[in-house]
Amino acid sequence: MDVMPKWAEVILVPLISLLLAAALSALVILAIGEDPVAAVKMMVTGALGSTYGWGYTLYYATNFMFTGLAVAIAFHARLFNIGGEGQAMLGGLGVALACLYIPWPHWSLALIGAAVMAGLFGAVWAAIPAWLQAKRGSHIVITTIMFNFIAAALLNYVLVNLLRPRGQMDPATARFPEATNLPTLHELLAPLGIEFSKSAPANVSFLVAVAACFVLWVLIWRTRLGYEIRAYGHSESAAKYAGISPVRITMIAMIISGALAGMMAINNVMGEAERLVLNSTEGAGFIGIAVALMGRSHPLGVFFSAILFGFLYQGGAELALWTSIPRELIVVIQALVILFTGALDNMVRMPLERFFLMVRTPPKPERKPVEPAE
Amino acid sequence: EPALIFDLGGKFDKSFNEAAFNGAKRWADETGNTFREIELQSEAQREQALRRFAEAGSNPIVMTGFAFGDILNQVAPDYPDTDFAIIDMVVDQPNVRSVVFNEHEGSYLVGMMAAEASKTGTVGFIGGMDIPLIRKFACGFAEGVKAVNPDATVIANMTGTTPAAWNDPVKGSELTKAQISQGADVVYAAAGGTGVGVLQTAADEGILSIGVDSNQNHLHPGKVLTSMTKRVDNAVYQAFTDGAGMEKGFNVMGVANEGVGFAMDENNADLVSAEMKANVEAAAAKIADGSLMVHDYMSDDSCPVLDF
Amino acid sequence: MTANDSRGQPETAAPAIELKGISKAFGPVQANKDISIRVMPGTIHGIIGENGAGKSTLMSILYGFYKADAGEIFIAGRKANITDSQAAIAAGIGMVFQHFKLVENFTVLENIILGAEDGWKLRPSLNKARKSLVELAKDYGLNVEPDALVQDIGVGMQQRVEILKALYRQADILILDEPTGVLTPAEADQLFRILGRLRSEGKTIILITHKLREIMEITDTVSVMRRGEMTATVQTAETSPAELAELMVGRKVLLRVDKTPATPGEVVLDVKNLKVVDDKGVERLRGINLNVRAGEVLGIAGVAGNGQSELLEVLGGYQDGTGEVRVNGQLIDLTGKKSDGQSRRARGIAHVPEDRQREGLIMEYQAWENTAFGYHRDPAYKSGILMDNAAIRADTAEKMERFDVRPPNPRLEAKNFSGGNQQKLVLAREIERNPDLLLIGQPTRGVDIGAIEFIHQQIVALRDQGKAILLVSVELEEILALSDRIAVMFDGKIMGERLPDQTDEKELGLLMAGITDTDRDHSVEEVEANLAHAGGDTSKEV
Amino acid sequence: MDYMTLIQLLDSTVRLATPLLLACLAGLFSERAGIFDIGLEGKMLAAAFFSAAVASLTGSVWIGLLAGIAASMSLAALHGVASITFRGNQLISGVAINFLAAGLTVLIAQDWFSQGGRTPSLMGGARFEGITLPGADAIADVPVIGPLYAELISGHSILVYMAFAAVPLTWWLLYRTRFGLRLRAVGENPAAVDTAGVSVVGLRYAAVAICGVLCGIAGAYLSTALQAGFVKDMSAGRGFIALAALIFAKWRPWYALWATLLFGLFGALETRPDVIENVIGFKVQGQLLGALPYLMTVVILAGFVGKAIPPRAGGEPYVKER
Ligand SMILES: Nc1ncnc2c1ncn2[C@@H]1O[C@H](COP(=O)(O)OP(=O)(O)OP(=O)(O)O)[C@@H](O)[C@H]1O
Ligand SMILES: Nc1ncnc2c1ncn2[C@@H]1O[C@H](COP(=O)(O)OP(=O)(O)OP(=O)(O)O)[C@@H](O)[C@H]1O
Ligand SMILES: [Mg+2]
Ligand SMILES: [Mg+2]
Repeated sequence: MDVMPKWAEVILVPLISLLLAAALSALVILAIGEDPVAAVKMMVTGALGSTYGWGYTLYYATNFMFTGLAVAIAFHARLFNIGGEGQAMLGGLGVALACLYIPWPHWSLALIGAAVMAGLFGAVWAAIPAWLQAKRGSHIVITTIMFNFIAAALLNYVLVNLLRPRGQMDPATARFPEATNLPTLHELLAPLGIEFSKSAPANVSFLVAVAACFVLWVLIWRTRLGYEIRAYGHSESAAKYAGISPVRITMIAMIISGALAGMMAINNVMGEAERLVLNSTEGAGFIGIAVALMGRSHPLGVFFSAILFGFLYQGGAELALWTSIPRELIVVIQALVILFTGALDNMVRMPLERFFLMVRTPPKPERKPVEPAE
Repeated sequence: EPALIFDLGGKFDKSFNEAAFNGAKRWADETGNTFREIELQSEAQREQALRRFAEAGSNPIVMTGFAFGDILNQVAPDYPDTDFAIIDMVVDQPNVRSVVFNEHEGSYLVGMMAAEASKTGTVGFIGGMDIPLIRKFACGFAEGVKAVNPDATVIANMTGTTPAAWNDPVKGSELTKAQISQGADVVYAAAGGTGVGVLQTAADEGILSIGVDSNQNHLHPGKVLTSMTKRVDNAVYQAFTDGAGMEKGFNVMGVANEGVGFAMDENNADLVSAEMKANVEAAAAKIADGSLMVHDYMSDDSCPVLDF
Repeated sequence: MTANDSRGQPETAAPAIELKGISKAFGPVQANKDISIRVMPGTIHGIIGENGAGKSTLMSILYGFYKADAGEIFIAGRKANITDSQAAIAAGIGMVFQHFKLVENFTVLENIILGAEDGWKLRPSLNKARKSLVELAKDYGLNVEPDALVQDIGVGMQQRVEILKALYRQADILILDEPTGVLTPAEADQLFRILGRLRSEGKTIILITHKLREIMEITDTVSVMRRGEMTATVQTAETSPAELAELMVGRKVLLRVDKTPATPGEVVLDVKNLKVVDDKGVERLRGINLNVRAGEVLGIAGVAGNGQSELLEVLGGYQDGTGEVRVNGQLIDLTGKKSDGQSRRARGIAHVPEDRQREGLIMEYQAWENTAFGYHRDPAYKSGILMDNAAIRADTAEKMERFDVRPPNPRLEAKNFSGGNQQKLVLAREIERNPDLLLIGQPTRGVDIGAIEFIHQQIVALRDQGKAILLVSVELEEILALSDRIAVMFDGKIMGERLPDQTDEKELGLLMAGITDTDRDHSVEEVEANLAHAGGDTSKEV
Repeated sequence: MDYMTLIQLLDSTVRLATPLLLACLAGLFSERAGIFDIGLEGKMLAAAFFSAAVASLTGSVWIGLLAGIAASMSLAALHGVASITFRGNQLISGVAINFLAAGLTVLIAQDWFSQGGRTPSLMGGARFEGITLPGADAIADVPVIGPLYAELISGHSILVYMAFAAVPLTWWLLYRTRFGLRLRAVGENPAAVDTAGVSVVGLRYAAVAICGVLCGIAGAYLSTALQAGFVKDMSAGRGFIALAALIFAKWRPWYALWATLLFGLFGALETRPDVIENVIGFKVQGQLLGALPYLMTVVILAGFVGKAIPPRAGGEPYVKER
C-alpha cells in the first residue's frame, strides 16, 4: 500500500526536513548578523569533529535516550507522560541515596544499585498518576504536569534541608564516594586501544542507554507484554475483548516509563556531576517528548533523534563558547528542527509521494486492481 | 585573553551576572582588550567551559556562582598554569582566587534602612528560590530590621521551587501585594528577574523597595529606598586587571572593604534622611571594625531572628 | 449536446444522474476504473458488488466527498462540476453513508441543521428545523425524537436521522450506502416503505446493498460492480438473485445454507438468571436463562440494543454480571480478576465479536498479529520469553489459506482488508481454535454474499464437529438459516424459544418487539411503540 | 481571616486567574475544533514580548496589544499550517512553538533593546492601568459591599474585564451560533461536517485563529497590565497550567472560569502563608507551601472530578483519503 519506497520514507523525508530546518536557521543566524556557514561548521566540528565533541554529544544523547524511551513506551499505550522531568528528578534522588548511603565496593555494583534505585524512584513517581488515571479517571496529562511541580518542591526540600552538607552554600548533596564514580568512555575504550577524549562526560551510562533502547525494542515488538501494550494503545475496546486489562497495562506502561525516566539519573547525576544538584534534569524530561515524537516512538528512532538533540546541544555549546551568538539562538534552531522533522514532515512527504507515484511503473494489467497492493 | 563564565541565570539577569559582566566590560573599555565569555545552558557545560577556555589558553578565567565550586575543585589541578577566580565560593587550590561576599552584612545595613523608613513597622523580604544563599540575605536583612526596631515584623516569602522562580515577575508582584496587604511598606527583593516585578509593584503601590546586587535605584527613581550592592563588578574587574599571575587565596568582600554596601545616589537622595544615613554608616563602621557581628546563616544553617 | 444524444438512445427524459468514465485511484489502488452509469429519475437503482469493489468510492465521488481522477458527472442532463459536498448538496444530492456521519453528542436536531442552518443564530434555525421535522415525520412516517442525543438512540433511529438530513436539504437524489446492514427486518421494511414513497414523489434513489432480497424487492434497475469496474446493468424484473450473485462474484453462489439436522449432545453452556447492570446503572440483562448443547446452534434474534451485546460480552469475559454460568458443567467467574477474555479462552470459549473493527481486530496490526490476538499467551506462540513471531506468521499463512482470506498476505495491516476478509480473519482465528463453545455475533454484517456463503459453511461445519454455538444476529434470515433453536431477546429478557421450522419471520418479528401473543394481529404503530421503548443504547453497533 | 483579607485574597485570585482564563479559553476553541494545542505557553510568551516591545516603542499600549495579538496569531497560523494543512503531529508542533517563542523573544529583545532579553520598563500610556468603575470611590466605605465592589470588582485593568466577558461570549458563540455548532462538530466528527458541505479546514483555521487572539491578550496582560515590561520566560509555565485547567474544565467555558479561578486561588493562597496558618492552625513548611496548589489539584481531580472526555476527533488530523 506504500506509495514510497521504504528508504525514501526513512531517510529522504527526515533528511530533506532537516535541510529545510538548517536553511531557515541559517537565515536567522544571518539576521542577527553572524556567518551561518561558519556557525554550522563550528557546530558540526564541535559536536562531531573530535572524540571530545562526541563525548559531549553522546552524554546529552544518553539523557535524551532515557527520557525519550520513557515517553515512547507510554505513547505505545496511548498515555501521554509529560512527567518525565519529575520522574528524572526523583530518579536523581534515588541515585543520590544509593551512592551516599551504601558503601559500594566497585562501580559496577554501584551502577546496578543506583540504576535500580533510580528506576524505582522514577517508577513510583509515575505509578501514582498511572493509578489515578486507571482507577479514578484523572487525566494523566494534568497529573503528570502537577507531579513535575511537586517533584521540584520535594527535591528542593530534600536538598536544602536534608541532604546538603552542613554549611554548604550549594543546595546539593556531598560528592559521591570515589567507588561510585562511573568510568567514562575514555576509560572504557582505552583498554581496547581506542583513544577517546578524557574530559568528556560520556560514560558507561551511554551503553546502558543503548542497551535500554534494545531491550525496549525487544519488549515492544517481541514480547507478549509489548504486544499487549501496543494493542491497548491502538484500541481499548479490542484490548478488553482479548482479555488485556486496561488497569494493568496502564500501570505497567507508566511504571516502565517512569523507571526509564528515572534512570536518566545514572548519567547526569552519577556519571557526570557525581553529586545531586538542584537543577540536574534541566528540562531533559521535556526534550524527551520531542525526541520520542520525532523518533515515532520507535526505540531506534528515539536513538537517532536523541543523538540529533545531543548534537544540537553540544554544537550549541561550541557556538556559545567561541562566538557571541546568544544561547537563545540554539533554542530557535532546536525549535526549527523539531518543527520541520516532526510536525511539517508531510510538507516534504506529500510532494515526494507525488513524485514517486509519477515515476513508478504502471501496474501490470493482470494484477487485480482493487486488491490492495502491499 | 581572560575569560568570564556566567552562571545559568545568564549574563543579563539585572543583578549578579550582569554585575560581573559590567566589571569585565569596564576593564575591556579601559584597557581596550577583549575577553571571552559564555552563558551556560546546562550543568554539564560548567566543566566543559572551564576546560575549553583553559585549553584555549584563556588566563585568568573568572566564574560567577557557588555552583562552580565543586567542579573547579576538580578542574583547577589539571591546569596548574592557568589562574582561576571564583566568585561566591571558596575553593582551596593553589591557582584559585576565591572571592566571597558578606551578603548578610550588606543586607543588615539595608534592613536597618528599611526599618527606619517603615512607618508601619512591617517590612517584607522576597526571595527567589529557597536556597541557603537567599536565606543568608534574608537573615541578615531581618537582623538589621530588628536592630533598629525590635518589634518590627519581617515577612519573608520565597517565589517558588523551580528555576522559573527567578524569572516570574508576575509572582513577584503578587507576593509584593500580599505583603503590602499584611502591612509591609518596604520590601527587599533578592529574586533575580522576579525582583523586577517586586520593584515595579512597590513603585506602583506607593511603597518603598530595596534592590539587590547592582544598584537598582534608577529603575524607579524616588521609589527605591536603596540597593544592597554586591560589588561583583569590582571583583571581576580586579581579577581581570591583576591578570595571569594574580594573587591567589581567599578574598572576603564585606562592608569593611566595600565589597557589599548600600547604594546612595540622586535617585534615592530624598528618601534617605541624614539621620538614617548616619545611623547606617555608624553600623557599617562597627561592622567594619569588627565590633558588630552580623549573624551569617551559613555559619550554622540557622537564623536567630527569622524562621524559614 | 446532452447525455442522451451522445448514446443515441431514445429516451423519454434525461437521466437524473449520468456518470461518464469515472476513474479513481487511492495511491496504487485503482478503486474505480472508467465507470459509466445512468440513473433515470423517479427510480430506485441498486448497486451491488463484492467488498472492496468500489461502490462506496463511486458514490462518494458523486457526492463530492472524493475527487475523481477522471470522468464527468451529469445531473438532469446538465454537466455538473461537483467539487465538494457543498456542490453536491446544491445539485440536490443527499447521501447516507455506510458509516454514519453523525456527531454523536449532538441532538438529532443539531445534526440535521449542521451545515444547513439559515442565519448565523442557532435558535431560529433550530425552530425552523423542528417544524419541518414534524412535517417530514408526518409525510414519510419518519418519527424521531428531535432532542435526543444521537449517541442515545438506536441505529435504526440514526439511520432515519441521516435520511432526514438529506430530505431537510431538499435532496432530489438520495444515495444510500448499505443502509440495512444494521437494521432489523422490521426497520428495513419500514425504510423500504419510505423509499417507495420517495420514489413515487419523483425522487431518484441509489441503493447499495449486499442483500439480494432487497434488490429484488425494491429496485427498478440494478448495476453490478466488480474490482473497480461496472460489469453489468440490468432491469430488476428481468433478472434473478442467482444471476446477480454470479455476476457479482464471478461464480455460482449457493444462496441457501445446506445443513443436516442437528444431533445435540451434552449441555455445554448453561446460563441461569444472568443479570448485567451497565456503567450508567441501567439493567441490560434481566435474568437470562438458556443453554446450548454440543452440536447445535442456538440463534439469538432481537433488535440491536436489547441485551444481546451484553450477553456476548459477559460470556466473553469483559463485562461483569451476576448469576450462574456453567461451561461443561463447571461454574465460571462473572466478576473479578478471573473474569476476563483470557480465562474464557482457557475454558474453551471462542468469541467472534459483533464489531470486528472495534473489538475483534486491531486495525493497525498486521494480519499475523491479529491471528494471535487473544491467544497471544498461547505456549505455541512462545519461544523463551519472547513471542515466536515466525510461528505465528506460519500459522497465519495456513489459516488464511484455509479460510480463503484475500489477499493471503500475513503482513498486511487489518485495515487494508475488505470487511468480508476482515471477518474471515476473525473467524479463522476463533474457529481454528476448535473451541467447545463458539460465541458469534453478527457474523456477516456488511459482508458480500460470496463471503457470507463461506462463513455460513464454516459455522455449520463447526456445529457438525459437535461444538456448541451461540449465534447472535439481527438478520432473521441468517438466524432462520443457521439455528437449530431460536431464542428471541427483548429488553434484556428472553421472550421465548422457537424451532426454526415451526416459526417464521413474522412471528419472530413480533417477539422481537416484545409482543408474546403472536397469534393476534398487531398494528405497525403498536410494534413501533414497543421497539422505541426498548431501543436503548445501540450506538456501539454502528 | 477577616473580611478585608478575604477580599485581598480574592483580588489576587482574579489577577492570577486572568491570564490562565484567557489561555484556557484559547485552548478551548482550538481543542473543541479538534486541534490540540500545547503551544499556549509559547503563544502567550510571544505576545507578552511583542506587546511590551511595541508598546514601549510606540508609547501606546493598545498598539502593543495589537502587536501581541498579531504575534500570537502568527504562531497560531504556524500551528495551523503544520497540523491542519500538512496534517502534522499537533503535539510536536506545539512543543516546537514553545521552543521557538522562548528563543525568538529573547533574541529579538536583545537585538532591539540590548537589555538582555528585556524590554524597557513601560510607563504611562504604554501600560494598562487599573480602571476604577463608576461609583467605586463613593461606596468604598459602605460595609461589606463597599470593599467588595471597590477592591475586588473595581480597579482591574480592562483586560481582566475582557477576560471575564469572554466566558459568556465563548459560551454564547459555542452554543448559540451557527459557527459554534460547526466548531463543536468539527472537533467531534469532521467527516460529518465535511459531508454537510462545510469546510473542515476553514473551521479549524478559524478556531486556531481565535485561539491566537485570546493567547495574545493573555500575553499582553502579563507584560503590559500585571507588569510593566517583558522579562524572558515570564509566562513561567502558565500555558501548561491553563491546559490542565482546560482538561479540568472538561472543555466547557463556564467550568473553565471556575477551574482557572481555583488555580488562581491556589496561587493567591501561596502568597499568603499567614492566612493558611491562621486557617489550619499551624505553619506550613515552605516547599510544601509551594507544592500545595499542585497537590490540591491532584486531590481534587482524583476525588471529585470524574473522567474528562476530550473532543473525539482531537489530535487527529482529518484525512478523508490517503
Ligand atoms: N480512503 C481510502 N483510502 C485508500 N484506499 C481506499 C479508500 N477507500 C477505499 N479504498 C480502496 O478502494 C477500494 C474500493 O473501496 P470501496 O469502499 O469503494 O469498496 P466497496 O465496494 O464500497 O466495499 P464494501 O462492500 O466493503 O463497502 C478498496 O479496495 C480500498 O482498497
Ligand atoms: N483509509 C483506508 N485505507 C485503505 N483501505 C481502506 C481505507 N478505508 C477503507 N478501506 C477499504 O475499503 C474497503 C471498504 O471499506 P468500507 O469503509 O466501505 O468498510 P468495510 O471494509 O466494508 O467494512 P464493513 O463491511 O464493516 O462496513 C475495504 O477494503 C476497506 O478495508
Ligand atoms: Mg462500501
Ligand atoms: Mg462494507
